[in-house]
Amino acid sequence: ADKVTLQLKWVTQAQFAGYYVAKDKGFYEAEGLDVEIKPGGPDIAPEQVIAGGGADVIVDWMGGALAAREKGVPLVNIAQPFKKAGMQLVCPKDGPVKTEADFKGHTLGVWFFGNEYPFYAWMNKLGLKTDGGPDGVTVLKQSFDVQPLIQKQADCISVMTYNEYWQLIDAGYKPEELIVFNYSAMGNDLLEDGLYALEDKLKDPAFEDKMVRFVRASMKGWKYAVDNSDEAAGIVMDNGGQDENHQKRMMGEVAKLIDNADGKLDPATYARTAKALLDQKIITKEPTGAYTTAITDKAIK
Amino acid sequence: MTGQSPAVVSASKLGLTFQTSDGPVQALSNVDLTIGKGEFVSFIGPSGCGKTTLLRVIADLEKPTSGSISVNGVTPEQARENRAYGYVFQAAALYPWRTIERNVALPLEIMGLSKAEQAARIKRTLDLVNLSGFEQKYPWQLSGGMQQRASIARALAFDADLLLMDEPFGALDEIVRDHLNEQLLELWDRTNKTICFVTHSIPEAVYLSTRIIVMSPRPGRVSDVIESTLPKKRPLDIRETPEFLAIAARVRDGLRAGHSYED
Amino acid sequence: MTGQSPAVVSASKLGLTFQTSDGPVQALSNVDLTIGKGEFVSFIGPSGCGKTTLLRVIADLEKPTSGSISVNGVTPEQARENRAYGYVFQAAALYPWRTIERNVALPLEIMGLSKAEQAARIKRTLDLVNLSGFEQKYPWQLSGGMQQRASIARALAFDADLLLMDEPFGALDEIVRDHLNEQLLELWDRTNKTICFVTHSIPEAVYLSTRIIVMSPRPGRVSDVIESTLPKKRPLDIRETPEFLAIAARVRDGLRAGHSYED
Amino acid sequence: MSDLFSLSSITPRSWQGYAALALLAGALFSGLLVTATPGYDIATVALIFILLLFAIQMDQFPPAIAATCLFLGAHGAAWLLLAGITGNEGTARASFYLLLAAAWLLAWRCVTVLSALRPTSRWAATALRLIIPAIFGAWILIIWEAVTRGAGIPFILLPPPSAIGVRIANSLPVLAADVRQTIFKAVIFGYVVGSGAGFLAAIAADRVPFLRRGLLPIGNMVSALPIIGVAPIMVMWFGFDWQSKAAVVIIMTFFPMLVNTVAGLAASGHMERDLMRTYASSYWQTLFKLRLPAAAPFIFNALKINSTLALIGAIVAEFFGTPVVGMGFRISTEVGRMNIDMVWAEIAVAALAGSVFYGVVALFERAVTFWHPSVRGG
Amino acid sequence: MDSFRDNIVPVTSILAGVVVVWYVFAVILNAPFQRDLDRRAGETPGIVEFIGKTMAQPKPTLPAPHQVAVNFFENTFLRKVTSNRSLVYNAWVTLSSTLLGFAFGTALGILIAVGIVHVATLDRSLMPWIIASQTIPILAVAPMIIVVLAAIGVTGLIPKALISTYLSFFPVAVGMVKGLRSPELTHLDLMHTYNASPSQTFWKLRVPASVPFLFTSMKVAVAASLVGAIVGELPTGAVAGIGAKLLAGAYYSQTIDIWSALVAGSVVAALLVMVVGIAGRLVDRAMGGRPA
Ligand SMILES: Nc1ncnc2c1ncn2[C@@H]1O[C@H](COP(=O)(O)OP(=O)(O)OP(=O)(O)O)[C@@H](O)[C@H]1O
Ligand SMILES: Nc1ncnc2c1ncn2[C@@H]1O[C@H](COP(=O)(O)OP(=O)(O)OP(=O)(O)O)[C@@H](O)[C@H]1O
Ligand SMILES: [Mg+2]
Ligand SMILES: [Mg+2]
Repeated sequence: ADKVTLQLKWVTQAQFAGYYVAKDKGFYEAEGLDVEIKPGGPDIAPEQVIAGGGADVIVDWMGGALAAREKGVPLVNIAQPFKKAGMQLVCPKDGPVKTEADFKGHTLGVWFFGNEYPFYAWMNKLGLKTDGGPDGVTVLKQSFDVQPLIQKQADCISVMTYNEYWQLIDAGYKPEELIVFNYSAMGNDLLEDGLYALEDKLKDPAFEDKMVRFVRASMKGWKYAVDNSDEAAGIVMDNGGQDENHQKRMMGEVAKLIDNADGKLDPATYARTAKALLDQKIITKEPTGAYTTAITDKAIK
Repeated sequence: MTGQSPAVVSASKLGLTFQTSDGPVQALSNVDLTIGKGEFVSFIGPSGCGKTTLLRVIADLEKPTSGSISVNGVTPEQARENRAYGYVFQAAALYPWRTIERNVALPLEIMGLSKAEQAARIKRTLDLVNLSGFEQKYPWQLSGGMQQRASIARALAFDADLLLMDEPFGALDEIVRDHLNEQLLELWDRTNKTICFVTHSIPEAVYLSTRIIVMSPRPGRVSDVIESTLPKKRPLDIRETPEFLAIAARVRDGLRAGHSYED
Repeated sequence: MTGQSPAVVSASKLGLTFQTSDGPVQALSNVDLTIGKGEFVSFIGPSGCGKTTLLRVIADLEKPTSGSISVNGVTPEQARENRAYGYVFQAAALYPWRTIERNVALPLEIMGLSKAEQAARIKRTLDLVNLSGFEQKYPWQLSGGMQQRASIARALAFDADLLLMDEPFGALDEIVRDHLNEQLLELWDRTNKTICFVTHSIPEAVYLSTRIIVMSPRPGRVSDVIESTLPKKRPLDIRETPEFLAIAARVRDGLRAGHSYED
Repeated sequence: MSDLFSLSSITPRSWQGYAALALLAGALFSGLLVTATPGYDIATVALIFILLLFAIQMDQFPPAIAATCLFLGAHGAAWLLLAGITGNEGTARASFYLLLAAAWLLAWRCVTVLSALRPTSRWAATALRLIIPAIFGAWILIIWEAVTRGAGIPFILLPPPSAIGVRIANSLPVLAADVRQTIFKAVIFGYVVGSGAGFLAAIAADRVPFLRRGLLPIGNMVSALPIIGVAPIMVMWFGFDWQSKAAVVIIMTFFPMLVNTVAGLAASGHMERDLMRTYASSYWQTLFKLRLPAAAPFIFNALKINSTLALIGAIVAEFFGTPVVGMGFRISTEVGRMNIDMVWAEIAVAALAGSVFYGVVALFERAVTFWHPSVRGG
Repeated sequence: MDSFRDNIVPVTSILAGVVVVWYVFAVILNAPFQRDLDRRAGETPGIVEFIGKTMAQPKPTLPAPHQVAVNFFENTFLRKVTSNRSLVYNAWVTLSSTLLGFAFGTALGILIAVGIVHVATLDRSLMPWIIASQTIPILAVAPMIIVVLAAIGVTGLIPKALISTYLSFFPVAVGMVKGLRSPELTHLDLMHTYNASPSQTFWKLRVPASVPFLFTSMKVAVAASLVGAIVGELPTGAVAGIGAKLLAGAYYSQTIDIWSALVAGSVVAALLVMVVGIAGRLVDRAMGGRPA
């Protein structure tokens, strides 16, 4: 079987259920692939791993991938399983922030490590400065939990619909007590979990074929996971996920982001993402060749 | 206490045994001793017979394992806490991070003397041991004899009524030694201090002491006590008198008796 | 080199100045000296006159700042590398983590002697200094004099042709001292070693030496050289002979001249 | 080439010289740079050879001249090599590395010659103390530059030092703000309080036997509270600004100080302590006049170790919830943005700051423990 | 084991003190959130009930000691030691790379110290760069190191151990440079007169003289290497080990898990430091150390 190494963006959880299901259910094997899934974690940059030769294909967000592309790692989006973005900003209802207009002068929790682009794009749109001055907002680098809100260190924090949001609920907040700014709903979303490979390797037809089979099996995995979300959560647990209930809920939410996708990239969202990055000078020139539909076209026939 | 002349040191049946990994070492055994105020007592005896140990017991640096001892009528510990004595160790024990001057100042600082008083005492005692001009040197910049003199100066600056001196002049040449012997006698005469003095030199012991205690080893014990009949005023040339030589001969005999390989 | 009898130590115009933070200290100045094979040379002089420094220069532990010196016809450094001498320091310098036995073994280990040879030499030299029975003790379990004897044993075990001894018997009583003096003379006579010996005792210097070098301080220099006219075989009572006393008197005069406060 | 220089007339003075000569020969055989690599013409390559041979040959002269020539030869050759690779990244061949290694060996030889110098003037001694580590460091950078550029290592894995240098020059205001936040607030405060607390805890344990038995084992437990476990908790307790980072630094620096002070307090000699007893000196007098001076070498050990630990602690603590300024924040963020040159710029600044910090502590140490054999020379 | 008995009372009483303070802080720190909860739920509990609730939150700001104790107990004793959820298992995973890293680190530290003490070139050129190396924030470069190591085929225990090594060699190097230079000058002179070779002087004098410094440094180093092992677990995939537990706890704000992992780490640390301390005392005794 052909060996493929997949580097995830984060730790083992239902966010990546499709890949684990595809491996567990033998979808990869059926395509003649031997796939190794490497979990990520804080401070693991999948872009570095693939550049260092540690992976064949990575799960990454478009922002990070385009930035890396400009820095000389020619990443190409080969499939986009997540149609929508799961990121949102939430504020407690009894706090000072009720609408976008209230942001000024308040503290907002944001994830960094490449996940900050949508937020900055949004603030850019609202015309708010982010340097902590009185007529802007104070940005707090949030760690991977919801403590800043519970501790009242921030007035609003970032959460993923499928993950931290539920931690807030667990901590005792009721959904009706939270004001939610969802990036997708606002049309501010940038592309999240996609699959990326290196451009020069893709030129090799054998590798391209491998990727076609990989994407096909992965999307099959995703479909299965969406349809059997409890089982998928169980598979994730078997592979090192934590907290079964949480994984089940996450699977449910992730299913909404997949939204019956076939893995094809939506050029409009791509264009918006690229523009937002350009506007913030995360990248300096219009990227070209940063995605290909060739793989998905072949995979989904 | 002996009644009229108060005993400064009084020990009875004193014994001390060190526990070492290869068995106990009996350093002192059955030592009876009374030293009155104003006495100058020399301890002499073969190497390893317990002279240092006895001085350390008086100074409350070792606890006896048997018998009893009192210093100034109280326990050695209380006497130490009253700062009853100054001690000159067999090795100089100067602090390497202090200059000579500041080494001498050490006990004075601890007693909390004023700066002026400290300076005066330092000058006086360093003059006495002929170390003027070396105030600002560090111990490792001095010769062995100079280090020992600095440590004598330190003990003298402390100015306690009881002086415990463990071979203070061992590393000094005859001339300096004679000079310091005279100085010490003069100081003793003037201040009526009580002095316990360990030495290896028989003439020195005889010249200085009112009483000479000869010790012998294994186990360390007092083998002879010789009262000096010499007058209190002693010019250096007293050392040629027959009386002096007679005492010296007696000490030598006592000392020889303690040496196993001399029989 | 002096031609026929090869010079073991030969120094000319030797000088050494220490740089200290409060100015230079001239420890040796203009020292001329030749010591032939088989000589027993004593150095005597007031405390701080540079005796130790001179020995250290011979041993390549200090570098002279002027003049020249050779040991066994080569530089002190080469001589040291040939293990030409054994050194007894003024302080015992025993390693606290080694027992007495293993302290004496140290130079033998370094020379790479066999275990059996080591054991034999250790036994012999510890016997010589009368420390048998203390082989397994650590230095801090010994009295001051015993420590010094251990360090003498260590130097003797090394068995070099040149012995540099810096006040080896300073902390010993008269009886032990006499005993060790005899032993040392006997060893010297038997092995024809060359010995440089620092002492503060005039009788000791006269009793032991073929030549006595009197030094005086500030700056350290040779002020008198006294050839001994005593025969090579010296019973202890030679110290009562007029000849002996005459030499001793001359040494005492030389010594006294070096003491500033004696004038 | 070989008729230009008769190799046989060159007689090296050191094994580095011989090895360098061998490498030059190897470079000749493995094909000259010109034949394989763009960026090098005959003239450049000849110049490189001349420089290296010149350095080997001059080694036999008096140290000062030899060192100068070695310095010029090695660094001139390295400079030419690096200049040639510019614009041709990733094309280096074996001969490139062989020549680089030869130059490096000669630089090593240069350092050896310099180390053996015993300058008489104070000024020259100081200069030497700076030059020797500088050459060593320069070669770390040269080799790094040559390998990253020569082998064409992706920028986001390891950028060459030159790029990092440019980045530093262009980001001074940002770097300054980060240093202010991380070092001048968190590190210094945490270092002082943490070391102080460790010191006081050691004294307390020494003074009160009850505490000694109880506190030390618990002090040991603090030693391993890992930053990643503690940092989020500290953020919870002390907010996300520098105070929580300082708290992490306190925890990290506490233990080394505790352990070293305890060991140091046991280091004074028996006779020295007996002396204090004869003066009936109080606990505190003995402490200040004897035991602390005797403990100073140990305490300075802890201060030195802490000077670097504090920096690591503060930076790593900033990975977990911070305001958007600070060296740790910048590092973790810029990794995410693939601006690895910025990451290394921060690291370089951290290394510089840490070295200065350590150097200051070491200077204090020399001044305070001048009497210790390790300072007096040994 | 007299000393053991002597220690029990002080240790337990100080621990008891810590626990009391901990309870107080738990109530204080958890109170604001509890108040929020109650307010949102429209409840107004009495004081006692309120305090009880602050100590029973599922994700408290500061878990109460008994919450941690229960969690610690369950995860230590009630799980099979081979289970991924067992603290014993996770502690063992961390411990193994700690020990490996500590061994490497000590060896490397001593090696560097020996080099610095003996080779003038190294003394002058290496030390500044070693110091500089220590200021590199390890967590920042660890992922890169691990990527590079993985690329050349080194995975598993070694990368984590290398991070431990990196953190632990420095205290040893600094301490040993000091220790190896600490012999008395007369003791060095003595070796000099024997014309002892550098290696003889090293083994017979410098090493014994450096022992107090060595063991003190090793205590610091073993603690540092434990921290290194825990930190190293993050970028290496963090599947098992105390660091992984901490991280997993942190994702989901499971503060009780975090604290019990912290307690586990601390216990391991205290044990390691104690072992080094005991080793130090044994060596001291074997060297004829004089009782204080
Ligand atoms: N701390 C100790 N542990 C074990 N034995 C000891 C200790 N101190 C001294 N001794 C032993 O006690 C005996 C007496 O020692 P002490 O130091 O009192 O002798 P001393 O009379 O002062 O000899 P010297 O004239 O050589 O200084 C010796 O045999 C010595 O080995
Ligand atoms: N390391 C040093 N630094 C500065 N001065 C020193 C040093 N060593 C010795 N001296 C000085 O050199 C002079 C001679 O010292 P040395 O030790 O040779 O005297 P000595 O003759 O052995 O005296 P003693 O009989 O007291 O041992 C003294 O004045 C001393 O202060
Ligand atoms: Mg004694
Ligand atoms: Mg001397």
